Amino acid sequence: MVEALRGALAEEMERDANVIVIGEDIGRLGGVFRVTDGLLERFGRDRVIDAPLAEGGIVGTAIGMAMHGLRPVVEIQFADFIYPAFDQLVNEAAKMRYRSGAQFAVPMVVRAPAGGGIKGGHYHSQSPEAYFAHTPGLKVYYPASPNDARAMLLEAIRDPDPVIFFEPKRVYRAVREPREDYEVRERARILRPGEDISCISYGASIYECLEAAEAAARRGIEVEIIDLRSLIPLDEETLDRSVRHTGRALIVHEAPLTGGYGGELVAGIVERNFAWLRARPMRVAGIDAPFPYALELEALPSARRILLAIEALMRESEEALPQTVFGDARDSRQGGLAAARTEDREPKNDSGVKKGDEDSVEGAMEIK
Amino acid sequence: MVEALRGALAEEMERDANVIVIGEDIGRLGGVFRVTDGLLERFGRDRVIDAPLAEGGIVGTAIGMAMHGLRPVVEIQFADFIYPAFDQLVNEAAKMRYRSGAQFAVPMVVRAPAGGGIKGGHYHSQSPEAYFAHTPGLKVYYPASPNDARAMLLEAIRDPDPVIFFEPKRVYRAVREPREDYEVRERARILRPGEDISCISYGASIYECLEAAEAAARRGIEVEIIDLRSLIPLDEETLDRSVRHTGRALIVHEAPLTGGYGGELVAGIVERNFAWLRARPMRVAGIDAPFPYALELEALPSARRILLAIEALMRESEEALPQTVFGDARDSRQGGLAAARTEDREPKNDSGVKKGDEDSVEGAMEIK
Amino acid sequence: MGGTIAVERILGEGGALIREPLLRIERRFVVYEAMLRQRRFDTIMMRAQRQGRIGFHLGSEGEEAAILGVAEALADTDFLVPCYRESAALFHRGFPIESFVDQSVGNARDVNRGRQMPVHFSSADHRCLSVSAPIGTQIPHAVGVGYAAKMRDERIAVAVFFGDGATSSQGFHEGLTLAAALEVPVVFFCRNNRYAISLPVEEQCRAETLVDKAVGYGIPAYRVDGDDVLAVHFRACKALAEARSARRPIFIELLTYRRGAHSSSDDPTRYRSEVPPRDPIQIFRDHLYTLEAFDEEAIGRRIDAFDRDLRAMLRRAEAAPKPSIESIVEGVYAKPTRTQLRQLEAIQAAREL
Amino acid sequence: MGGTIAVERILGEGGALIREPLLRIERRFVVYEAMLRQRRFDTIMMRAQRQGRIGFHLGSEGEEAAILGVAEALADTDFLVPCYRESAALFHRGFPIESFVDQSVGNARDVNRGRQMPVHFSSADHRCLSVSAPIGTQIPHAVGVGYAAKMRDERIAVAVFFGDGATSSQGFHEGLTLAAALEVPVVFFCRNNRYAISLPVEEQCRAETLVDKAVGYGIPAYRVDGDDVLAVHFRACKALAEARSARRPIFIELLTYRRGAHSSSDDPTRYRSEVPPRDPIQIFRDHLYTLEAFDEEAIGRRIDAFDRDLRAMLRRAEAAPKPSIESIVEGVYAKPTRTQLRQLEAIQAAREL
Ligand SMILES: Cc1ncc(C[n+]2csc(CCOP(=O)(O)OP(=O)(O)O)c2C)c(N)n1
Ligand SMILES: Cc1ncc(C[n+]2csc(CCOP(=O)(O)OP(=O)(O)O)c2C)c(N)n1
Ligand SMILES: [Mg+2]
Ligand SMILES: [Mg+2]
Repeated sequence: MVEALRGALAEEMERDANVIVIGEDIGRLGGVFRVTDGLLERFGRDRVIDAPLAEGGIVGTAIGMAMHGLRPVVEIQFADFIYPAFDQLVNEAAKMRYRSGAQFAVPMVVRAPAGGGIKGGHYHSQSPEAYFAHTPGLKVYYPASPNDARAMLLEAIRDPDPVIFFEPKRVYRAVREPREDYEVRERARILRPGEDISCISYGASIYECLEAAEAAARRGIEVEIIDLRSLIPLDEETLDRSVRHTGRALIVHEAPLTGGYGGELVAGIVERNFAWLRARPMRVAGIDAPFPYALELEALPSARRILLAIEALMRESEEALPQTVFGDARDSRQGGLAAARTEDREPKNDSGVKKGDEDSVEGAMEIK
Repeated sequence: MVEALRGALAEEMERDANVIVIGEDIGRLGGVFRVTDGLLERFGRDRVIDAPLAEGGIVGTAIGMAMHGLRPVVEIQFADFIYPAFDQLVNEAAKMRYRSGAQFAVPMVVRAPAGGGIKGGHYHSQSPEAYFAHTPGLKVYYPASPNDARAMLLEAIRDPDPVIFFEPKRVYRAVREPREDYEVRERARILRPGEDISCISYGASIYECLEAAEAAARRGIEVEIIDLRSLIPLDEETLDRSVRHTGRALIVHEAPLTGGYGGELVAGIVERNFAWLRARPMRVAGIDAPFPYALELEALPSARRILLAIEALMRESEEALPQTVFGDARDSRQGGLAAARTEDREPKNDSGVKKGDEDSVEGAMEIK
Repeated sequence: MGGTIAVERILGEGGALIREPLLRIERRFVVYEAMLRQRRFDTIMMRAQRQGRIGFHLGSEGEEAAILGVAEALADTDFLVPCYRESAALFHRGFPIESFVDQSVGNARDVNRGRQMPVHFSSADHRCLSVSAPIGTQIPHAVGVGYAAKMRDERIAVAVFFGDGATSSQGFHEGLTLAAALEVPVVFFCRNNRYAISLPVEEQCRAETLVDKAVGYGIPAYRVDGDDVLAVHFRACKALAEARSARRPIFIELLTYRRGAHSSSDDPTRYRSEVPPRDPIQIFRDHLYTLEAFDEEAIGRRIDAFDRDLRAMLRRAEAAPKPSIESIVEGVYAKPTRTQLRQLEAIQAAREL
Repeated sequence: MGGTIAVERILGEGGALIREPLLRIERRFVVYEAMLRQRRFDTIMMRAQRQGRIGFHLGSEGEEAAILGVAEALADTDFLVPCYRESAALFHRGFPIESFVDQSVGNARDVNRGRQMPVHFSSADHRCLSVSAPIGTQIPHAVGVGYAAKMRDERIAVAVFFGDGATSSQGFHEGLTLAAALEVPVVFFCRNNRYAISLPVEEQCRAETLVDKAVGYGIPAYRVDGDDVLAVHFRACKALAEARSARRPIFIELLTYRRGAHSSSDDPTRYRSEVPPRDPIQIFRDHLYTLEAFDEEAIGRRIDAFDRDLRAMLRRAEAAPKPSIESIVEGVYAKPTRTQLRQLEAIQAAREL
């Protein structure tokens, strides 16, 4: 993914002289993850700015740049260090267009490597996307694959609004795929079609979901995997179509459960698709704790935990409603729902889940 | 409410010499809302600190104070100005106990007037509680009444963990009630019992909910109103008991809908009480926009919008499931659920909703 | 140390000039009139606030020289990055006062579409960034605008304003740090009006002067008597010219005094009782009296006319329609989200209830 | 301006003393040995990291004089508020190196219970606050601890460390602002090792020196040759004593050089190639050679023994059990939440799969 991001930056800087990159250690060092490697030599110091250690100043300066014609792409060294820029992002960038009656806009991208799995402990593992998803005026992208990263970064740079662009750092070197150019346009993507459960995720967790789905498939459960890609705006259609088809929703993310974006996803899904649900939606998320070091794999939503949830979801919807003590309730409800959904389930071609279409990349990615 | 808060501060400062207050304009001026009025004269400059304009520094300093035996109570002049302290709150205060293996703790309270309704526009109206509710290690309190504010502030100061304490500024002067001393202990409170809908809210919105409930009652709909009081930790029992009783949940908050704490509440309610739900839970929230000035009353979750949601919730659960095109689904599902819930609904004394007990303050508060 | 930097002055005792100003005589009358107009403006707006006709006002009583001295020195192509107290500077660039009044009322004609509190103005047409309440956040924006101008090879300067209290903020530190590192054509005007709401500057900062702070960033700094409009104009001209040509940041502390309340929400009697220094309008007037062409009466008539005009503007602004309900979700993003559209529907439904 | 503040030195050419140090002769050997031990420690830990035995290390090669000169000056009752590069100071206060090794491995014996990355130490017993990665955040904490000590009438000082890069951070600006306003007994030790990862200090800050920054806060400042352990110790003693008695902040820039990589994740050949200055260990050794009692061989033997000990510690640390699964949710709050307990259950169930 690193190469895909670097390629997108270089391509867009070549195409548009107003694009500049700014961040800590992004010039001479090429970024701690080398995403900006070679850009300094190619585009010079004026457009590749090694900034002082001041995230708020970097983002604040980028806002000013964006207000006068540049297209700044900020690198925050780790998403964990984005908080000194929180005020600038939440109170300034997010509100600029609205508060000025669209006299000013902030076409800025803030890239930040996020997520765990690299033994980074508290401060090199965080997934702060929910903070930004709750901030009207900000867009939040979170690509999971190299080609998505490439396409989405190009789109983010060209977007008239500020985009917080999280990069799953665990995937930086782990995932490679042959380059392909396509548009993402803030649409979710069905990575794997399935009949039984809609598993919705983003970022590195996608790969855990895929692994869990394989295991589930061996047990006869077909999990449809949806990679949101864009959290804000949210592609409700793809979600709703899938959930109405499967009747079961499972949300997976690395960020702590409580108050995470998963809550919003569940709430929205339930609000929009209550009648189609065969079981309570479930969430598998990071633990409600600072990201731990020694036990980081336990803290993360692993394929195992996802698989357990998949099984629970099937079990509950087919055998019993959760926590209920009323036998009649389960039965009649299930009967009712099962009946209700027959119509929807049978004509699979209408379900909107086109198997094998260009949005389905099953197997195309390999985790290294 | 201002007097209740001031009284609690004075009382606790009297009782415990380690309690200090720090913030902008809190000394000579007594705070822009006068919550700290008179404290400087009474407790002196060492314990009532008029701080420079640096929220991050104020909170960071308070963290250090708390780590060496003091009990600092920070005032952030408006919740909208808490973001410069975001890094200190989220990366430092929240993680201190955990990361140090409980060698250090941060018994600190950060008070912040929050919410709209005073014509404050973008920067004197925000409700940022969801950011903190998503931060493991922080507690989030949000009292709605003077006596709750008093009790909860005392408990927050004595708490060993950092507490973000939002005060609904719209209520500061509007609501008065005879002083009563009791314990809150992070429990939700049923402000008004009801059979039909569990309406869950906190902060100033509570009063809109009460107003809507009155109107609904006139139409024969009995809305149970739950004031969360403590968002983190969350009193799941009270919520679940109520939702299982009514089968319908409505969440109301001022913060923008998307990614708000309402999403978490809906997700949790659905996860824990799916079998008991007669209708999709609904949310009435602030608009997904920076808090506007001229149209602030439209942006807020008003009694009218709540009433519409109440009616929709009743209609949908009794007449039709939302967005469904399958007649049989609605019917069989409703039948099933109705059957399921008979047992739960009938013996009202077991429902946990004790009418008229000391937790029910119906009518005790008056809005001025 | 900074404390030894002398305070620059041009206006001496009895209106005599200590050194030759850069402001031509005809323009002195214009600037004086702008100062008077601003004073009248603030008085009327503050009264309108007291009467409940507008929700909030924040004036610049006593700081007109500091603000207008700079405004007069700006070229039209320069950027103005205001704090919140510099409406006079925006008016001086030709922004219609009626537009400010519309903004204060929050009606449909407001360029900000009624979304911001009064006094949170902005005007892209006048190269004036958007006022926001959080203190100090505009300082890095100015740096960014300056950098963009430099990259685009525009020979312009950026003037950013902030208060003494703002020097404690993150935006100040980060803005000055970035400005020095990126070598931008930005002039930092620190209006030291001696108070951050109730906190005297001595308690904000223990350095002898605020220009001491510039030292730590390696940014050249000047102290100017902010109540001496000719001195402010002089130093601002020099600094802006240097910023435009040498493309580097300069820091200027303008020593002044906030004569009024912090804003319409404030009651300064709670925290101060000292006798204010001499009014900058009086100080300038002493000088204008020494000039033959000074026609005080004509100016007075125009100010009275302005007074009437302003009252009419207020009436018109109040009579103007409120912003449309759609404006509540428009423009958060270039394109509204589905959730926003659903919310708009719910709001409309509630309205019709 | 600050640039004119002379750099303090005690060690001259060939180990001669320019002025009388405060460090007694016996203690010089102790400090020297601590410097050598730290160098050995970093070497072994860095190697352990390369071998994959620990996940991360961050050493202090070249900065031992700056760190240990201060550590030696601290009283046991003083607080140490570290950045991340000052493990030597913690060891000097008696913190067992084995405990650091346990922390680096993240085993069940780690006082932090395996929750933080290596090098993120803490020890309440040694009055050493908890290292966190975000730069500069510890600076206001030091101010708060100092204030608490003052309120409790303790005659102690707080020593807070941070790097040159950290002077651009919010914590620096806000910490120094608050320190000056609250008059706290805090000594700010800025280890200017000339780099913030890859960025040379000249590009972080355009002031001539970093002590220039202290001027803006009204905090007295000193520049010391940080490679001269006697000079560091001298100034640290004076400053800490003054902080304890006069209860006011003092700023000290320690001029040094980061000889190694920023951390085990860094490759400095990508961004620098200059010849490093002379090694502070060599500089100090020159002086010790002039002292009769200097028994280099005995020290060498003890360092070799330490080397063996450290390897054994590593082996023991690796053999020790991992933290319990419960530790994953314990201690976030004084009392775990229901959600946390449910999550713990889910994790346990997944483990048993
Ligand atoms: C981040 C932030 N904190 C607090 C406030 C509340 N507040 C508004 S103005 C002000 C004082 C500003 O003082 P100064 O910078 O000297 O400007 P002046 O009003 O004197 O022109 C404060 C504390 C704010 N607007 N933003
Ligand atoms: C807020 C924040 N931004 C970025 C980083 C990444 N980072 C870690 S160390 C460092 C450089 C620190 O330099 P300096 O303060 O000089 O300390 P030194 O490492 O040289 O001792 C950076 C940028 C961080 N840890 N925290
Ligand atoms: Mg001021
Ligand atoms: Mg350094």
